[in-house]
Amino acid sequence: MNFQLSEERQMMQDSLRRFLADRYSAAQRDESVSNAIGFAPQIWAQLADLGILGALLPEDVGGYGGKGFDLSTVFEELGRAGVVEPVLDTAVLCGTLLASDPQGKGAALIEGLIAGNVQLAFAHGEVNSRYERLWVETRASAYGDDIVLIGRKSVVVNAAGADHLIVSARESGDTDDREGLSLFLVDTKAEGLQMRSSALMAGGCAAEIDFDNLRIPSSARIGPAGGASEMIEAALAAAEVALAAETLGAMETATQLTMDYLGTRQQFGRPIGSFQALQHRVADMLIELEQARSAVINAAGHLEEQPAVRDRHIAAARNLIARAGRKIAEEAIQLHGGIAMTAEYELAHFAKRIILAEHRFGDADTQLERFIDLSAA
Amino acid sequence: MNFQLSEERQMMQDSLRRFLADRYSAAQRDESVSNAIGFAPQIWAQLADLGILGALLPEDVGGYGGKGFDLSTVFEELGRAGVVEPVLDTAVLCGTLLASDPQGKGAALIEGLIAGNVQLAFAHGEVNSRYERLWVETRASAYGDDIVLIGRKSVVVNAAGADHLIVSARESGDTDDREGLSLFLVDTKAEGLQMRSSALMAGGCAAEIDFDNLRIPSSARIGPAGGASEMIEAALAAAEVALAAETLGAMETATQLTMDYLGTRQQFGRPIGSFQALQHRVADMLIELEQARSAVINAAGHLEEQPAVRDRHIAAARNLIARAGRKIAEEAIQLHGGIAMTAEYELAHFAKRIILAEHRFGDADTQLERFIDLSAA
Amino acid sequence: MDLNYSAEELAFREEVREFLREELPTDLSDAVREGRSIGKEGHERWHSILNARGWLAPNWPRAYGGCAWNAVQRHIFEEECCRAHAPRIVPFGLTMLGPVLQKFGSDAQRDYFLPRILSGEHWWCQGYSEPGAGSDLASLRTRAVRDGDHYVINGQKTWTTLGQYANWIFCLVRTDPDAKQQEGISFLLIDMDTPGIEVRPIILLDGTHEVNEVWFTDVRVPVENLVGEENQGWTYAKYLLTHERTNIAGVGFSQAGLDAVKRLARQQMHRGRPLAENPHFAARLAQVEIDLMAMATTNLRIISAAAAGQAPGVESSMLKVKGTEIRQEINDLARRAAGAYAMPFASEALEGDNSNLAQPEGTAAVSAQYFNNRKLSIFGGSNEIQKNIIAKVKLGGRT
Amino acid sequence: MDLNYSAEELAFREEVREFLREELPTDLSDAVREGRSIGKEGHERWHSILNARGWLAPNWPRAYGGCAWNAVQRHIFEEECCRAHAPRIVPFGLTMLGPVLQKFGSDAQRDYFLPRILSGEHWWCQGYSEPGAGSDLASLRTRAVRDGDHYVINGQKTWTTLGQYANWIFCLVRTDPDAKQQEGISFLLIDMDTPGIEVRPIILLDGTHEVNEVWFTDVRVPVENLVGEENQGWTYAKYLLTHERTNIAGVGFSQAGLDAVKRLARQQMHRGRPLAENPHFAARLAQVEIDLMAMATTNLRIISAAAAGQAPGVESSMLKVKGTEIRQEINDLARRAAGAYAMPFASEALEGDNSNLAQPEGTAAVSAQYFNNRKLSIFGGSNEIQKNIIAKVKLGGRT
Repeated sequence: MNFQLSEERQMMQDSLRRFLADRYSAAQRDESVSNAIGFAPQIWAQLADLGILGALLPEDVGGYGGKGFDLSTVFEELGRAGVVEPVLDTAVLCGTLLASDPQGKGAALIEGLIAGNVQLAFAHGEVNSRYERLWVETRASAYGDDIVLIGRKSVVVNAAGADHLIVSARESGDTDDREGLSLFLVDTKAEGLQMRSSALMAGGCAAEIDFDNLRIPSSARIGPAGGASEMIEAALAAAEVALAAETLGAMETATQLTMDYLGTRQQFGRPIGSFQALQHRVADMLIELEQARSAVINAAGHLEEQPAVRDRHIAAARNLIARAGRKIAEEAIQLHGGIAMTAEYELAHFAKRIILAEHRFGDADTQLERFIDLSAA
Repeated sequence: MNFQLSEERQMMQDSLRRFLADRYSAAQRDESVSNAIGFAPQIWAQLADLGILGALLPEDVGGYGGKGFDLSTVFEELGRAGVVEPVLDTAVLCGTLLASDPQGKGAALIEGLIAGNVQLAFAHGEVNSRYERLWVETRASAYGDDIVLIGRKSVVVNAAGADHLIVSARESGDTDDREGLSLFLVDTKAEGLQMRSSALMAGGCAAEIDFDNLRIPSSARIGPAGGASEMIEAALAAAEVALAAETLGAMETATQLTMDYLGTRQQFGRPIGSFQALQHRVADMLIELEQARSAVINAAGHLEEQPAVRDRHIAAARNLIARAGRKIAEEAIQLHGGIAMTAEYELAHFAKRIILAEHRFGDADTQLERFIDLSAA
Repeated sequence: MDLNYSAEELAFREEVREFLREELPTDLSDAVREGRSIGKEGHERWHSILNARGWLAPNWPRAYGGCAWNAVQRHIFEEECCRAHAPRIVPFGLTMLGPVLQKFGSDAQRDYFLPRILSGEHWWCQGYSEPGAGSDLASLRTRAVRDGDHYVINGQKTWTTLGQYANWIFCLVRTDPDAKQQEGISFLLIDMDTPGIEVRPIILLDGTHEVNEVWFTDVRVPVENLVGEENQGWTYAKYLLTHERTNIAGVGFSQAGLDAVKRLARQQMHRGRPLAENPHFAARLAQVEIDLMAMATTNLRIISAAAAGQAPGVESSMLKVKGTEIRQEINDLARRAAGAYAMPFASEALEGDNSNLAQPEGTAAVSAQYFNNRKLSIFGGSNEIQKNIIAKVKLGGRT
Repeated sequence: MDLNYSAEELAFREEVREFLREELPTDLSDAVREGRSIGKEGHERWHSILNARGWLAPNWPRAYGGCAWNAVQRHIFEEECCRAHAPRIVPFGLTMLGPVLQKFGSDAQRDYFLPRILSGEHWWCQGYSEPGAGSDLASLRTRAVRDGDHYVINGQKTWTTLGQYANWIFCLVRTDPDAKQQEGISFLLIDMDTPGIEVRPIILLDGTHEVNEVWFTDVRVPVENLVGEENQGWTYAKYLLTHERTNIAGVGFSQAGLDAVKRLARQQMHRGRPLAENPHFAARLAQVEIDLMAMATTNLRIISAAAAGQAPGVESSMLKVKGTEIRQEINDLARRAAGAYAMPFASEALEGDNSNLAQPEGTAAVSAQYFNNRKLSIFGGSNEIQKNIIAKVKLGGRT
């Protein structure tokens, strides 16, 4: 039993934290957010230079990490600094999908990804899928040697800035079957692809994407035909560990901002942090924060286990963080008072990151249902 | 719209409150609790003399009340004083069942009941019924002109002190059918009836009762053969309004004891009620208390409505009071500290009344499910 | 005890419903239902429709052009307006300043200002809060120094709601800097066209522009714009805050919000069934509905007592706390119901045009409303202040 | 980072499991699992079994007959004992007094008392709390006045757990009435057979007799029973309280409690299906299990740091709060699971014989345990005190 970071991860954490403290000011974040693609290309290049993208991928595809604790170490720091750049989408979600292709088709893309030259988005969720992982109505039909995609993908994060999409589509089976799902690499500028992009509340962009008889060669398929379910689940598991850690980081900052504010803000002639009712609420926030930290450790530490064990711990962590996150975000706002309601004050950004994280891959209730199902199995 | 008690109910409330303040001391309650039948006969006689039992029954059977607000007025006072006498079982549950017999078979019993000379218990719940209202496995089979009862009833409150039981049993149909249920009046000393009585945690007694081929004449049937479901539901509805009001009364006392204690108990050199963290928790208790009061008003005010409307408001009230009651009982104990853990201090009794009320007729979750079902209908 | 409305009350409700059916413009009710801003024009249009009917000032005496409705009637009116998705009445002139002028203003002030509030010629805003004095109003620092027959004002107000639309502002200013906290404060009426006033927007965390800072630099205000007596402003401010507390429970808003969540939960699909059928979501929804049913009755109890002449006590603090908790919980359910569609920041949807949005109906504004309504437990006397009040009143003699 | 036990730790766990399989009497584990008291005899029997193996004092140095286990080993031992439903080790002599004597006692005290704690000849109880000094220990008033080579004690202690079984008591007494609160307190060892001591039972709200009042009237205690220096008792008391805090999270108790609730929920039927399948009950159960999984890791993190030599800081206060919340929530679920069978007060079931009870297995003690364990957040430094500590440490520099 050992809860120390390895020396390599400790170094990575230190250098990333230093970089973000130096370069990722509130002004830089505003610039990233206001960009039409939802992030700042120069920050992306610097993250790549720092080796952060490579650290999220395994050695056999040219990375130098990719384990649960690599993800949690990097994303906790990204969350602490409120980074909006699409590391989760390009490097974790799509990087993991490409890296798990047994034919290694994505090798060139991964190389570009690690170097910071490629942006990707996973076009998977749909209007009726809600948070179900394998609920796919988009169809992929063979047409000679080609494949034709018909369907609509919803809230595809980072689509506007992406060079390619990885699209899930069904080659056979019913809407929620495990079998029949495939993945396809699609150029975002392809004909037959219609994209309506929108900024996200917590930074970044997402798009609604319609595939209107989009035609691609069958060589665009990644992974086995009709057998992509396990790849998808593994990539989502990695993304959930990353997101949980990112949210933990944002919760740390929200709590820290609150403690700082309570120490400086005067009311009725004394710092408001001297009021016992507020002190006890800060104590509760700190307790929840420790719970969230342990939940992330549990999830990261089980990422390499077999799927049922892995997903049970991830569901547990995400459920806990959804609850603890809501509590911390709402209490941070309330304990600040009016200033927390302004866009200008940094807390607003962290509160949005925390709350809206619950809307990716499954909210508290969905995660609880998963946990119950996986515990019974 | 009018939230004033009528003059008659106001007088009844005043006289009952005065009586209980004078006669129902903690010592009297201890005496009631330690009696083998779970109550004190002389208190029962005095409640009857005061007209409290008659106030719970309608005029057409010799009472002078029986409406929702009669029940809520009486039971709020009983709850405030922590009364353990089985008014709910004898007068409300069994009284309502007898009063709703279209043939008026129970007239003599009701007369005795109002006069304070009869004790009754409703033998209805079973090992597997949990809180389902019509889940009855006990069978009633015709045997010539007689009826034979076979089965077991669970946690029959007031059985040890009762002269008669009203027993629900199935003459036909499956375990949870609406049709096929009948009610029978059974002498507690009848042959073939085995009773194991136990004290209840919050005062009073209950028994496990086995019917081993107990033989009764078919004239013992109350209400229509196989058609007692609506009578049962109506009696349970009245009992739930009474129990909700009783719990409200106990919550009032628990809150009042807590406020008194916070004002007198000194720690760190000042009354503990001057600590802001505790003040805010008292404020929350008071807010929940007002919510509970309104919930009781809603339930009582809809008791005479059609069953679906009636039961929806009752489920709402009981769910809210289960939640608010738990909060108030636990906070009252916590804010008191050690003294609340002792049997000697009065709060213990009120906390037990509040918490264990949730275990009659349906806990918070069961009531919520009922509310959802009735809202969808 | 009777939970039902009387025949007169039912008749009144029918009258209100008919009015709303006939007179409420659908573009306004659509915008309100979808959580979009209706802008200055929308507010003014709705005010003038109400004014034409004589219903713009439910709580004013008839002598000043009000309805003189009792508490139950006002409740019915508010409930029906919420149910019909009518815009709320902008409260600063009508609910806040009006009663203060009626009770403490001079005849000249009443004659001049009250009709202009009704006509819409004056759009009032509120100059109470200051930076550094949030819930602690008495510590305000904006100075007013007498200079001949003017006061000269210097200082800064903040959280001034809809100040960008206003042409008048009522302010609490410090006229005696040596007096103790609540003393030495005066209540002034200030024309916002006076030189030296600057309004700066505060953008809220959901991107909206609702509130402002108002800066005063050597602003000269005629002494006849003083309400009541100099240094007695705190008395008038407290009176105003009491009146602000009508409809503090927000039952109508919560009811409308709950209906919207239910609609959304019936549309959103989860594992091929409507989300409304998911037991966990259904449980959350049922629980808040149960809480709201009880609070609605608490609200009616207090209204009924008020209509019978009783002054509301600490109960209004209880309603503020529970009412905001319920509204915020409903906002939380709305964002949950929207699933991934809670993520996009469809700011254009808040301002009117959502034709190019691909989001399912009813999902565009859920996150913005969730974040925006965190203010409910902060502004208007934070919930912590309300709990202080409750504890002080209830434990008061003892601690 | 590695969440798994090392090979050595796994081997140790196996050794503990084997010991428990072979040596733990089933009548004792049955009683613990069913929430029944095992009485004085049961405790003494289990202590002597542990002592025979040399495992009665996990935290004592070997020199005094302890195991000198590190924090991880102690955790494994406690976890396995809970899982096997072993009785808890009565802590007063072993966990509390022992370390104080080892650090601050005289050689004579160590030689005399420590072996008798292990052998069971002395059953210790604790004289800390007083009426009027609950969480505010420093305000205690029991007086010890020097008279020749004795102290004469007058006063009253309360909440003395299992004092009815004890023959020795360690007490905090005031030796200098003029000193400030925490000063002027001394730490005395008192033979309970001394004339003038009276033990009065306190019956708890669940009907059990766990705690007592201890009254002192002119009780003469030899001065050699003073631990350390006069008026320095507060230092030793604080040291003791730190040691009391091992296993503060109660992970093992919670785990055993959760398993019991699951068993019960599989047995209890609801609408013809096991209660465990009801989505609302399943959700409550899953939520507390998730909380417990996280807290178990927090606990291991702190234990791991302690094994590496770091002193636990404010984290133990956090574990106290969260740990008691989780245990109480599990007790609440147990009473819910029992349905109407939570109502009977089967007091005989708590003391041993439940043969004439008609209740389903596992339901007899649920209410008593629910009420009894409300103490967890009150005793041992109330959760409010813990939150004060957390805020003081974390906000300390700022407020």
